[in-house]
Amino acid sequence: MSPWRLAARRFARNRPALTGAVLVAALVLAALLAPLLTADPLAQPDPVRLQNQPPSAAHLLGTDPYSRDILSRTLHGARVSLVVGIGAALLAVTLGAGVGLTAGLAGRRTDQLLMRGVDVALSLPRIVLLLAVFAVWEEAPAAAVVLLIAVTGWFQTSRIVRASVLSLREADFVAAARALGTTGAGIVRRHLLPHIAAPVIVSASLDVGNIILLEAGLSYLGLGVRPPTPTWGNMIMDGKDVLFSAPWVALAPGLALVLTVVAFNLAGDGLRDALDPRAAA
Amino acid sequence: MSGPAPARPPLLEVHDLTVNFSGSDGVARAVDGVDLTVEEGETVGLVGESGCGKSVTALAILRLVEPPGHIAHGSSVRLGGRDLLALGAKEIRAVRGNHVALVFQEPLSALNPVLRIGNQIAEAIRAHEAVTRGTARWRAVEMLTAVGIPDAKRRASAYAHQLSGGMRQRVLLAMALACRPQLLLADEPTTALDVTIQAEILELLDGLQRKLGMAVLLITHNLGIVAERTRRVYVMYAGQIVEEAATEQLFAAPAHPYTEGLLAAIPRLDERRDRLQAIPGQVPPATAWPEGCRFHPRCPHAWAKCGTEMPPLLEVTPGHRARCWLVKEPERRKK
Amino acid sequence: MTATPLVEVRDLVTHFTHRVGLFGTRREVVQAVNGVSLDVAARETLGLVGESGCGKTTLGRTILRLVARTSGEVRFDGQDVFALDLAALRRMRRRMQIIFQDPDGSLNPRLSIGRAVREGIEVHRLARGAEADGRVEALLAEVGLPAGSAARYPHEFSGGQRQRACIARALAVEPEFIVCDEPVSALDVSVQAQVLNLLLDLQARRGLSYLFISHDLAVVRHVAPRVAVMYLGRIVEHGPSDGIYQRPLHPYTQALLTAVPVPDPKTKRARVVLAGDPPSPVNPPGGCPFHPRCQHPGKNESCRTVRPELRELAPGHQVACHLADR
Amino acid sequence: MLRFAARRLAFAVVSVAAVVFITFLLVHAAPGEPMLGTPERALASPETMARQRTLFGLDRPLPEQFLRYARNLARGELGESFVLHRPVAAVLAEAVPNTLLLGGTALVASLLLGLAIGVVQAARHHSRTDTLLSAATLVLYSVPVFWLGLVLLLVFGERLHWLPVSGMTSAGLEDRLSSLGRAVDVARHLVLPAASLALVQAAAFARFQRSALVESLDAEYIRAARAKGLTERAVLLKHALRGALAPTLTLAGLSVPYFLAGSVLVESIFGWPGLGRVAYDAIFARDYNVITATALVSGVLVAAGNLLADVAVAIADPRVRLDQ
Amino acid sequence: AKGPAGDAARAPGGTMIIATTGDADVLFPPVTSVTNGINVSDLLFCRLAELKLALNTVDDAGFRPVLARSWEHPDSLTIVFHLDRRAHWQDGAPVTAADVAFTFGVYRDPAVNSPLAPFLAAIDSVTARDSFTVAFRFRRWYPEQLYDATYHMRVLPRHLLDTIPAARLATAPFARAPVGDGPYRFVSWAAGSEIALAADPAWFLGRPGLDRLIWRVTPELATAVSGLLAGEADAMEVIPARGQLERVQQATDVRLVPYPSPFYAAIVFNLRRPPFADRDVRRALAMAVDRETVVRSVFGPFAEVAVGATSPMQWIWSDSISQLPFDTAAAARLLDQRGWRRGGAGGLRSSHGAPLRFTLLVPTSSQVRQQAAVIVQDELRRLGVDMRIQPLEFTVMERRTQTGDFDAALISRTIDPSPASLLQWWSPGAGGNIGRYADTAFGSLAAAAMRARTRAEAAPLWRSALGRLNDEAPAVFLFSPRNNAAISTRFRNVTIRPDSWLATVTEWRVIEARHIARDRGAPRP
Ligand SMILES: Nc1ncnc2c1ncn2[C@@H]1O[C@H](COP(=O)(O)OP(=O)(O)OP(=O)(O)O)[C@@H](O)[C@H]1O
Ligand SMILES: Nc1ncnc2c1ncn2[C@@H]1O[C@H](COP(=O)(O)OP(=O)(O)OP(=O)(O)O)[C@@H](O)[C@H]1O
Ligand SMILES: [Mg+2]
Ligand SMILES: [Mg+2]
Repeated sequence: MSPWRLAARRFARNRPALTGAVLVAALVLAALLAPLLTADPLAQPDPVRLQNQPPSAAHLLGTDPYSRDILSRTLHGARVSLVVGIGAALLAVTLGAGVGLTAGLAGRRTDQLLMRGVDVALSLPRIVLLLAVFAVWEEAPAAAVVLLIAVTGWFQTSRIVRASVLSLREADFVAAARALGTTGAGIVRRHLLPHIAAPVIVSASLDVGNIILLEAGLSYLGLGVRPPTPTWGNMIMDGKDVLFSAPWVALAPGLALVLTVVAFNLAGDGLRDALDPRAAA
Repeated sequence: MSGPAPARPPLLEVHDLTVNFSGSDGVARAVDGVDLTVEEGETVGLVGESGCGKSVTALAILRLVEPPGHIAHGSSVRLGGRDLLALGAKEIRAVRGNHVALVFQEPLSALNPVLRIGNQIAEAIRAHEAVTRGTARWRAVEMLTAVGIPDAKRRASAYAHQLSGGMRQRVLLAMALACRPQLLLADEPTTALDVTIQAEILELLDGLQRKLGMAVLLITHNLGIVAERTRRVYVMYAGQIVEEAATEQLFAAPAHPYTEGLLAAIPRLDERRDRLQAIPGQVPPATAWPEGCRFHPRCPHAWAKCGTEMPPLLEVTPGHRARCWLVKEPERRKK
Repeated sequence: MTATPLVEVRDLVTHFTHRVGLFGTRREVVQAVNGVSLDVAARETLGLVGESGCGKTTLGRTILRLVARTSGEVRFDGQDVFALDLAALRRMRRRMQIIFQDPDGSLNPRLSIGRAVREGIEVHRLARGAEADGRVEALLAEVGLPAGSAARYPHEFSGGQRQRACIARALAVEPEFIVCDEPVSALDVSVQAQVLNLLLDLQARRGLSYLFISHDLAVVRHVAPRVAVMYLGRIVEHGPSDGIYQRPLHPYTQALLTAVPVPDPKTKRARVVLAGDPPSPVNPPGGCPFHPRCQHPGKNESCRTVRPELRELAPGHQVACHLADR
Repeated sequence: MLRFAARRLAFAVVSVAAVVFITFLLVHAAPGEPMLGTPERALASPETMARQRTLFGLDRPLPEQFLRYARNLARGELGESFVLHRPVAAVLAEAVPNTLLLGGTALVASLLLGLAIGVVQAARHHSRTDTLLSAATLVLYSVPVFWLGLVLLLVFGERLHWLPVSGMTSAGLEDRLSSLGRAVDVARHLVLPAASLALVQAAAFARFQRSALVESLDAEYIRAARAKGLTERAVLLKHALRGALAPTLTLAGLSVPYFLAGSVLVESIFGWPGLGRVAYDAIFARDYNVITATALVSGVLVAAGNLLADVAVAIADPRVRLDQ
Repeated sequence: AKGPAGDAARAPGGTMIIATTGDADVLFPPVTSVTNGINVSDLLFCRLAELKLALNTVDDAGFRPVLARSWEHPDSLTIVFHLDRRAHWQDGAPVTAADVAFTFGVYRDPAVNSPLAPFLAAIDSVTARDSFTVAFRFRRWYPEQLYDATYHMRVLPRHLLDTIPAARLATAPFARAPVGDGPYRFVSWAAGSEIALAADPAWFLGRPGLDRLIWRVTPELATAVSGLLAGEADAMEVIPARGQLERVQQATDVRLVPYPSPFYAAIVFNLRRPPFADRDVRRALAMAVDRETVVRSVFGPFAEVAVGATSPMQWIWSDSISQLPFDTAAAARLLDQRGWRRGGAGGLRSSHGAPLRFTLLVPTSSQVRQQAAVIVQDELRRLGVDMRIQPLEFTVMERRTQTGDFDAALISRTIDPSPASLLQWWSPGAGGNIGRYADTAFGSLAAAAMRARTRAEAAPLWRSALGRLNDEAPAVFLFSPRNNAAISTRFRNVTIRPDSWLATVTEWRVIEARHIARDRGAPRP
């Protein structure tokens, strides 16, 4: 059985991890189907009489201060959060893997240059940069949020990847491949990439949760993806003022947020355990 | 017990020791019904190939098997007549390192990398004796000198990574012997070392044993070491003792085909053989021991009975026992 | 040893420079191989023994140009290995292969055994498609792996089987010369014998040359008619194994031989027990590299100051010791 | 060691310089400009604005502005806040200690709490306590800081009246309190914001510490310690924890950015007059000099955290310390 | 100080903690621009005269004396003020005519760059006739001369400032620890956290009722309200969010004090852009917006539909101002007539293939306006108009509206008590006229109103001008919120002047029976 399938099996036997994965899948599905399942998240059926309505048959999770349906907004918010979280995590990890691979494979000089750069980047106060950039961004479409979060978030991955490339380079099976005459590209493709895939996947899946939290924090500050596009962060902000009179307004997105992050962390932890080379036997 | 003073019980008496590991692919019977005894002051060998359960046996004696492993009901480990498996947590702690000490295979990983070696020895002393910190330290230095570490006073404040492999193994010995145990379980104490260093350490161990008068259970996979250093040997295969004999007897007339195979498979320094006699096949995984005699799939003499009935330890000559039906039916031995 | 040897190593030196200290503030030079010369003839096995860290692996890898040499020369079939361009080197590598000590680390856990063996075939375009599959099957059968092994992954095999797979991988490109870097050290005795037998069979069948590296003198004696003993980056004794094993000339070889426990309770031998650890290859001692541990009663000032060169004291039997003939 | 220190320091300086450069570019390239007024009262006429630009040299080409800024910075001058009409250094001098108090308290608290939880979990790993704590730390770790802050504020501040909800001191009472009373007062104000920051990070530390400990409990030297007859407590605290501490301390040093990010949110919620708040206000007011200076201070703090992480590891792990 | 002493005997003292969401910028009136800076410096520095509660800016009768004991109009271009000789700076120096003249110089000095300077453009000079007499000379006659002479400037102490170069005034230590002449003295300012003032017992108009005023910065509105409800703070100037208002409404210890706000919010069209150049399109859009729904949804009961470009604070406010009706049918007809017919995707209107679509800029700083925009968007969609909302950060939006780079913008205007401020926003060429609205009819109505000598005369003219503005629809005037101060029930005698909520704070008192710990805190000597 291939190591990937073994890992999959280990993952499937891990109850919490499976729960996380199922939750993630359900979330993705719900987000995908949101337009079919629910009404227009922007529709305001009656902004005077229907605002801040408690949950009812017509609005399963109630309505917000604009009379919009919270269920629909929460589901549509999932789209943004997931797109941002997954998108940025993937992008960041790709960038990080690229740089890490380059540093690990290139000569000492390039390696030094890249890694010193990464060290500097790691001491950049990410939040100040993000605040500054988002505050000035006229419109922050989800794509921009993804891009910015990714661009400021790949440094750690590149270190991990570089370290594993460096240790893999010393592995006997790489030496054996070189002795067989396999070219550099062949070694990278056949021997290095499959190995760095595991730590990269793990770091990406754990990143998703962090990025979703980050995005929510930015939205909460009124930055990031702008209203009326629903995001969980700005939904919580909408609900903040009516936290006492209409707690459901902020509760639904808040719970959705926590649940999503928990789900990704569970799945990420599970992936780490499943892909852990020490558990490979 | 009543009556006249009974014969002194052996120092260590292990009976029907069974250790199971429950894992995702079933239960592994790592050690399965092991019986062994060690008399006071004696050196006994325990040989066997990788994974046959030597280390687990040693750990089980001190009840150091950790989950998912557990010692099965019905096992007994008696030290001077006292059943260690029945002791409370505090009492067994008083045995560990004090009456029975353990030396590990990998000297680097058995030493805590972040604690000074002197402290690690002193700590072993203070765990069992009410001495001051200073005294314990002083004794630690003394122990280090005893195991042949030059400039012990200074070395006591070194960390494991600053020492060479041989030195580390000496430190481990010092740690184990700090409380002058009656029994030392030496789990492959030299496997990780070069032959020249290995010889040094074994010499040292010999000397210390004589000085302290302790018994040693020498665990190894190296038959050469067994031949040179032990009086009696147990051979393990697949979690079981398959043969037990005085050392000379074992090498002169092995009774179990596995022991025979092992002896034939070793390349010798003193003679040149054209082809080694390999034992075909390989050790099965601990989760799936074969039915019947565990060695039968690899045994050149096996017949039907071997595949269905597990042989007990059968007496070949007094003090020499083998777990093989051939003892009873020698005529089945193939030429 | 009549025709030109297949592999000629001359004065080979391999040093590693690396940075040490918390943040690589100091340079350190590891003199792993320090002027080694040796030959391996076609169809011959040269044994190489020595203690851990004396530079055996480095020597083997340098010969295959898997490690950059510092100076010296390696010729394979008359060609200077270090003068080849990359394409030529790749072609050359078809002819020389290596098997490693650790069968876990030398197989990529994410490649099936079949794909691992196939790699060399593909790289050198020796066969394609079904033909390649056929070759893989044949190789696996040749090294004694059960049918159907090709689709399985390293973790599904035992150590001995993995080592067989490594051998199959090396054989796939039909090499003439194989560096066997402690191929049986990690194996149990019963399995070790199987693998050794396999290597001997293959040599006989395919006419291979081996540089057989081991720290186990008994194993080397068994496979190699000629042996080189290495200490701290240098060859200290070199000759036919019968000679070396029966009349070792170098005090180190003597100590080595007597240190090996013999699996026979009846033999009792005089033993030369060394004191102390081998010095570090970062700062090898001057003079004879062995002098700090040497127990020879005639040890003198020149041992400390003058480095002994290899001298031939018996036919084909060389030793680097000032005292060997005294 | 000296060379190492020098290298580290040089490196930190380069990092901070990069931070300043990037931030400077970012804020100046941004649309919008320093305003004379607030969202409610846009007072300034276009002419007033134009004069403002000239006064602060904002009409000069960007490279020239940067050179001037860099020159001043080299002389230790951070410039003047456009909005607050005072030296940036003075603004920071007030805010930074407050943030250090909040962040430092939170860091220490989270580290202690995280270590404690991690140790308890590792001591009983795979027990019910462990599972429960794992679930709790996972959820806590997944809660947005601002959300936790709001909840703590509503429950402990407004509903239960146990703790004050905003600021650093009780307004109007400072001058009537003894210095001890004042310290207690500040401490009481510190509880909620510090807890908001600390709880989430404590969960992170606990998760990390638990797995590091469980892993180190697997080590052979732990078995050796048990074989010596040590108590489980000594095994856990002396042997396992010592080895597992280094990575957690590293994490603690590297968590400075988290505390900075969190302080932006938490300082807003609890009205804590710190750096996060200054940065936030400055960004929205396009107070260029203040923004750049906050980035600079953050950069210094992060670099200090990294350094601290190195030092902590060196202290905890002799393999690093003595590798000379 | 006999009178004040008697007053002090009656004054029970006490401390008021004012929760605010923002800090002050600087306490130097010419450059102070932030609400809290203005509020604080208003209590430290006096004007020559103050508007009475009615905020009548036209007649002299609308003013009460402060630093100026009295004033007269010797001719149509001059006002002469006679200073109150009791007035003194808190360092003991008397307030003199020279101070007033100096102050005028500071406000007008380009190096100071006061944003208030443009409001003083009509004043030609200010001269001290003697120590306590000062004459303002105007460039032209208009009814609001007294208003301009007194409202914008707060008199500064010349003796403390004249040695400081004008360009450094705003950054001088004085600007962070000022010495004033008002009812309160500066005590301390911890940036981002707290500003404390103490009553000046020797204030020449009588000791203020409250001993201490402390502004407490609490950026998060919800926290500020929590603090108020928990008794940590006593008052807030305004609670801008409906949800928070409702929380306060339910509290027993805090009450809401409503007062007209000096704001209105409107969607301003950029007349430079095609669809909005067409008056009928603008009218149609205005008629399509159900402002009542917007207001009720966003504010509940806490705001009113704007009757035009004014707020209830201004004396010209009236229900009788003519407005366009909410009439979607009429709006649809109008658009049909102008060629914007339905038929595009999603029932969108278009003309010659171009859809009726525009982008509305909304500042991210205002929740309320974003909320309103979202509702308007929905209403316009039903008419077949695609309005896109672009939330922009405040300074960015300001920049775009100033440079004309927008379709429409949901702006909020802070207006002065004087209706003359209308012209700043709606007359051609005015800096605030971001939509480039130009209408001669409106211009002449406003000009006539500006010349009227009395309120009675001016009011109908202003109202017609506002009606004309509504009819032309250069903007949709959405709402004018009713501000609600939240003030602890411990305080009595609370009145609020809409343009400056603490203008009458000297009269506020703490109910003796409800003194708490901080009230007993003696002000530092
Ligand atoms: N922690 C564990 N979990 C699961 N199985 C274990 C564990 N430890 C040991 N085993 C099982 O016990 C068997 C015996 O292991 P043990 O370590 O005693 O072998 P050994 O004879 O000491 O081998 P070696 O020579 O390699 O040290 C192994 O085959 C393994 O299956
Ligand atoms: N890539 C490397 N970089 C730095 N030092 C190295 C490297 N490879 C080997 N060395 C050092 O060179 C010396 C010789 O190593 P080598 O692996 O050749 O010894 P060996 O004889 O094969 O030992 P073993 O029996 O342990 O395999 C050692 O001190 C080792 O630490
Ligand atoms: Mg073992
Ligand atoms: Mg090697």
